[in-house]
Amino acid sequence: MKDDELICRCEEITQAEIKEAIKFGLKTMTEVKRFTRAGMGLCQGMTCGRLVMGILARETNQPLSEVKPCTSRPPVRPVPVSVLANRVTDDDQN
Amino acid sequence: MKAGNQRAEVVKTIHSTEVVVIGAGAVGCSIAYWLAKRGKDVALVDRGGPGAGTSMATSGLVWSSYKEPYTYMELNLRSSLLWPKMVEELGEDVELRQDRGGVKLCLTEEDYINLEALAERQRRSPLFKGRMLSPQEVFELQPGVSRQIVGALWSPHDGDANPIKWVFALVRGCKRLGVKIMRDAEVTGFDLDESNRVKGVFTSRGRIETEYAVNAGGAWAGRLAEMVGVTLGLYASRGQMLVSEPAPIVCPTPMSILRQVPDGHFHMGVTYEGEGFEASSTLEAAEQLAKNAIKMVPLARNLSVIRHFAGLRPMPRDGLPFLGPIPHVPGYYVAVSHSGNTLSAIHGKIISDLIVDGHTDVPIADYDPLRFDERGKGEGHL
Amino acid sequence: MGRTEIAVVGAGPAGLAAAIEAARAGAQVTLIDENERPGGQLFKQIHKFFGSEAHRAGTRGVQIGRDLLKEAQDAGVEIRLNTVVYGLFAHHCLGLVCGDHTEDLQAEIIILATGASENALAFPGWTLPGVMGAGAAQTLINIHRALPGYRVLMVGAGNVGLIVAYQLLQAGAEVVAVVESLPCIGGYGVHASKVRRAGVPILTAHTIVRAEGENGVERAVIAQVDENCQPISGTEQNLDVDTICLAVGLSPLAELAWMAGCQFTYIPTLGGWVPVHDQDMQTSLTGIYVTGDLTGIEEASTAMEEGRLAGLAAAETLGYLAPEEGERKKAQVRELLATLRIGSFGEGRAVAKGQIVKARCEA
Amino acid sequence: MRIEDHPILGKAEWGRKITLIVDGEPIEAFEGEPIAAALIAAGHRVFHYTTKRNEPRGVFCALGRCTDCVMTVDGQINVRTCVTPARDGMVVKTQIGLGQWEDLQVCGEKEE
Repeated sequence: MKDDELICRCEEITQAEIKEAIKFGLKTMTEVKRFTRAGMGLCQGMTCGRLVMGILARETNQPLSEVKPCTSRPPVRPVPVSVLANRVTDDDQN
Repeated sequence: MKAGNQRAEVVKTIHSTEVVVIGAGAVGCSIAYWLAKRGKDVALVDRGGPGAGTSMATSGLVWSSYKEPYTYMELNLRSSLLWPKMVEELGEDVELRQDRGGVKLCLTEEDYINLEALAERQRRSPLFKGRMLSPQEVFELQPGVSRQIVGALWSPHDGDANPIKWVFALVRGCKRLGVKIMRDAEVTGFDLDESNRVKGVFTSRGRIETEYAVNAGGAWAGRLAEMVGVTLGLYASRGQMLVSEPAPIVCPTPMSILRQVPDGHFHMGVTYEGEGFEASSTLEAAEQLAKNAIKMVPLARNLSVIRHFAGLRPMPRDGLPFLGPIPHVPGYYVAVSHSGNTLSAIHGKIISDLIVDGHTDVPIADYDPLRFDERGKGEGHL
Repeated sequence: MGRTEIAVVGAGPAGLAAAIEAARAGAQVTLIDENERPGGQLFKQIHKFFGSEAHRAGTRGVQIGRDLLKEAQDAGVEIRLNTVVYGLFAHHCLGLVCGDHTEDLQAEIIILATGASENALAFPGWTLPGVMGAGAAQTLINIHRALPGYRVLMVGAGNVGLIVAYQLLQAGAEVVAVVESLPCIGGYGVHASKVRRAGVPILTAHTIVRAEGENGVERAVIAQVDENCQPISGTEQNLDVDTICLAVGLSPLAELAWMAGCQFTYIPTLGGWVPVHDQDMQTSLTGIYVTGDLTGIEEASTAMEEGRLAGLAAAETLGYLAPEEGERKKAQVRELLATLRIGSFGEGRAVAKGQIVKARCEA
Repeated sequence: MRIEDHPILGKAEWGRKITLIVDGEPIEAFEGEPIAAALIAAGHRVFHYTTKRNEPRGVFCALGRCTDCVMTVDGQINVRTCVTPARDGMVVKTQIGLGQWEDLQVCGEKEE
């Protein structure tokens, strides 16, 4: 695969950009995500996560078993602000 | 008392330098950068990677107007003025926005009255140029805000930046100046000589020989201070934030609490919570932040939240920085504040002044790191 | 805050089976799924399952889904569809998105059955419209009855690739070829021969080199690969296709388990990072269970048995099954699971599954 | 193309026939099916153009995860069409980059 190939479809981040982050000294998925924005888009790394893990493992000569995914945070799907603002609890219903 | 001394013989010295800066967040990176620029040999150590802590979870404001007392506002303002110079020096785009000033919205009459009174207090400083805006003036600056607002406090000196890009730009700057960056090195103790002077720092990777140690540990700085017997009067407070999907820009002006960043995402902040190192997200915060965002920018209701994160902010008990030397531990300096992003620039200058020149022209008397320490006051401590 | 005794996240085969067992034992069970209908991937699966009678051999996935749904309803499971679990928070609290609002749901026991997601493969042109997951194509044809393209290249000859290739043929598309970068076919021989009999070439030791087109796929370039999986120059072929389906494996969909703070272990045979669990499917965290593809990519039949195991164990923990009865029932399910994990495909998984439990013991 | 007859699934049972307005043109859809399914059946492939590179994207995961199928629907940007049910008269637009706000929404006056 060529370096100018897109890896993160959402943020349109290439393999070259991910490699640059690794050269910079970053070693974890979370760090690479922050540096490159790969996995910070609408899908939150659902599509590219595994591809980035592969590149990170290869470039740092680590086995894949040493590369953990990014810190998992809510929401696991996009949730509209209006929906989050409308939190129905028992108190409201009573 | 110094557990470190006993370990001195067994722990291998892995590096020797003039200054060890602990904590590779915005504050630590800036200090390392300034020291290196002024000719010091510096090692920047972090228990994780660069910016792994609070610097990545900050709202990214470069702000001064509402910080009190006015002398503290002045410190922030001076730092804001240093930012563009540092950015130019670093030669990188960190999305610094200072050309439109910054606004803090008043959603109620009460907000307006309070902010107006605050602005009046800040005018004791000749540097303060903030003023209250009418709703119409706000809409011109910030078309996306609610038509229900009562006004805003605006200051030409307020702005924002991308805190992640800022840290990485500083790290690159440090690297160019030869700073040794040591990641995954957690500080476990300090090596002090007979006169209590710093001669080394113990880390999980080994001992680093040094003349100076700078505690820029942010929310975790209290622990690093306890290692030399000093209590800072600092606690960690969780702050949570929501990030929306990107949308076309309707809020081009930096704004406190909720801001639209240049690539279109809304950063919807931010909670101020109690004491503790718990940094997970909560359901309550999601609701509160979303409600607040809609009040400020009603169209945000239609956007989706793609990330909800929490960070730990260092909270000094009186809100003011801990900045300066610990006289009874020669060579040990502290640089911790609540406003780490804004103040990172001037913290770098101040600490480098103190270490290189022995004094600084910035007034720091109010920020004595020992002001809460019962044991550490004065010479009697030893 | 809403409360339930057992919350099951994901109404695929594993989640449904867990919910049924726990509810039958008498527990209060809430089963949550983001989709409009339950069944998970079963609804796409219009092929007949094989295996033994006990595992509903000869029944199509879609029918198994309907049967399980009925059983769950009969057992008194509260089924909440169109409901996204957007986060797992402290104190076993789930954040639910239900249409225009959110709700909190606190459960004594949470059983995660969130399944798997399709892996991606990056190659020049992989972002063009017309390149899609094999699962996406399967959803479009079997559930929505919309054909994504007329001439399809399938990338990957594992079970998913072979089955979806055949289903694309059934839906009226032409499958130009199935390429597989490995030297041999990964899926079952039965599926491969059906595809071959339909006249579709299965090209092993071949990969996709790039997709080309203006506003969508117009052609694919494939090539033979060497032993390091690198394309051999000079072996490129152009294929006239409008759709390229990727069937390059599945990964456990484990975000909620990570968010909860479960310990994980990396096991390639099972799809990568999987939460460690004990013999009862309980993770390193008390009261959080995992089951189905989330615990390692297998099949619907094993997912169902694992689901039953988790459901039984959860009910037992809450006191709905006496220890002896619980043990006996769980032993039966474990035996069934063992019979599913035999043969050349199953044994590797049995070993890998053992590693997960071992990792849990060591944790 | 629609799959009317299927050797296993038999004849399709569609919902009520409705119309979507896609980039100004009416297309036929069935009530409740995902918008993306109707578009795919109508031969529509490009759902949005990306922000940085202005490249076309279409349906990729069809499960509401990858967000490649986002479009502007009834003025709402970034709607995941593969998991959003079609309703009669929906105005669907191929989204260019971040899309555009509708004027009225900007002030928040449309709502309250």
